[in-house]
Amino acid sequence: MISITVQHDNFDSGAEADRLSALGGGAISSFVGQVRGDGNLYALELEHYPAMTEKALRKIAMKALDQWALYGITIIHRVGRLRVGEQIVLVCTCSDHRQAAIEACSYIMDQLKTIAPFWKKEILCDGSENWVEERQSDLDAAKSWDD
Amino acid sequence: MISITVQHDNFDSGAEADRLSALGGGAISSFVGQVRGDGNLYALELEHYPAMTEKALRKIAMKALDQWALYGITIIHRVGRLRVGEQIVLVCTCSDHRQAAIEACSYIMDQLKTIAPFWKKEILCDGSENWVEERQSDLDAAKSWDD
Amino acid sequence: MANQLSIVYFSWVRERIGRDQDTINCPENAETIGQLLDYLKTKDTVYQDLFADLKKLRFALDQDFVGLEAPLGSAKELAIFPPVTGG
Amino acid sequence: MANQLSIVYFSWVRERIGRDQDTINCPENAETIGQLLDYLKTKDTVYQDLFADLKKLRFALDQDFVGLEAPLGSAKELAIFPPVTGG
Repeated sequence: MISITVQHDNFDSGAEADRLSALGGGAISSFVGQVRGDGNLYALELEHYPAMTEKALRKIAMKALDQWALYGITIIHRVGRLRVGEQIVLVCTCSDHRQAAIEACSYIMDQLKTIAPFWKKEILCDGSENWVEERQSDLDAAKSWDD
Repeated sequence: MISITVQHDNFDSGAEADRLSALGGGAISSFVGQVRGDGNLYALELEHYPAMTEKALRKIAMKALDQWALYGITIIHRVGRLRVGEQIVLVCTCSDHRQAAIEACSYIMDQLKTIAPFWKKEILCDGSENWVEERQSDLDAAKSWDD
Repeated sequence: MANQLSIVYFSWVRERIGRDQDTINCPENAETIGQLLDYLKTKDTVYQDLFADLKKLRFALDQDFVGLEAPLGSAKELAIFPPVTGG
Repeated sequence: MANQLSIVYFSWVRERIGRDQDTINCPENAETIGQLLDYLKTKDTVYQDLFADLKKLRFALDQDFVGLEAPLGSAKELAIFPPVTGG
């Protein structure tokens, strides 16, 4: 079962993991990404392409289901303005085997970073703004699953 | 920071992840293992070697801190009688980088499975009991980190 | 009759264009995305600037990532945006 | 004076022995864990059965995993148990 949500509101990663694990399997892997600040960052503004987002995330989740024996996948991605320390994204996977759950979770995050239509703008403490640029390390991570 | 707890009581994986992520870093990886039942299983009885458990888990956590840039590690392992569907173990790691958090979490689980002094006894629905035997796949997984 | 196409913009592409979206009539001789971009450049200098470095842009046709050589076919929506940075 | 050693048992080893632990006086000539097991086998048939297949057992000396060739030294606690199965 695939559950995909794009919302501004925060989420409770433990409650989401509990809900997912009710589908079966004893191994639940979760990843949470948060707004990380270096002191100059005030907030992130997260934009997405609504008509495409769920389609793109569902495609990633379906590919994960093809590759690993999973009971379910939960993806939650927040949009709008998020302050430093706030949660941005949750990926949670559930399987009989811990390697399957962990690898699938890692795969989904790597793919999400490169093909899900979200864009981050940094709002700095001095009021200036700049769009975050893609990172080669994310592209490399996504490609590493191809072989 | 390393937090290691062995307890009978249940835990809230989301609250633990929140507490850990307050240490810094934007990438939080969690793994939860639950009692998985096939219909014949009533409960697991988890025994440990109290004088050794924390020492063994701390050694694993220290090795993870050597290998990955982590802000913190939380390990919670439950003991006593746990019914099907209950949580057994939580490993949570926190880093600036998702690969570091996820790999460290996976490493800690693999090591825990083979060198932390816990033993599981299955209590079946017909009242019979049997001690769970080690699995070659767990030994292989732990060894896979050596190179 | 020429195919109507919505073009939607995101992130700094949207800011640079100054609009969320446009609706255009595709010219008959624009069969691929690359050819459509060439046509747009003749219509507005903002496109000339934007399409000067195509390596910085990504394209989705009816919500699927595509390359410049992709045929427009009877697609309804073209999205133009920078590389994604979510997660 | 002979070294006093606690031996603690877990899982089915504990059930088979029927006790949580024993305290013994290490004989002078038992310098390694393997030699101590040989000595224990001469004391009680339950040890003979238990130590018949050492591949099924693991050992920790003062809470660190060790092999059969490990010197007992001045260790205070030997643990005998099957391979661990937590997590």
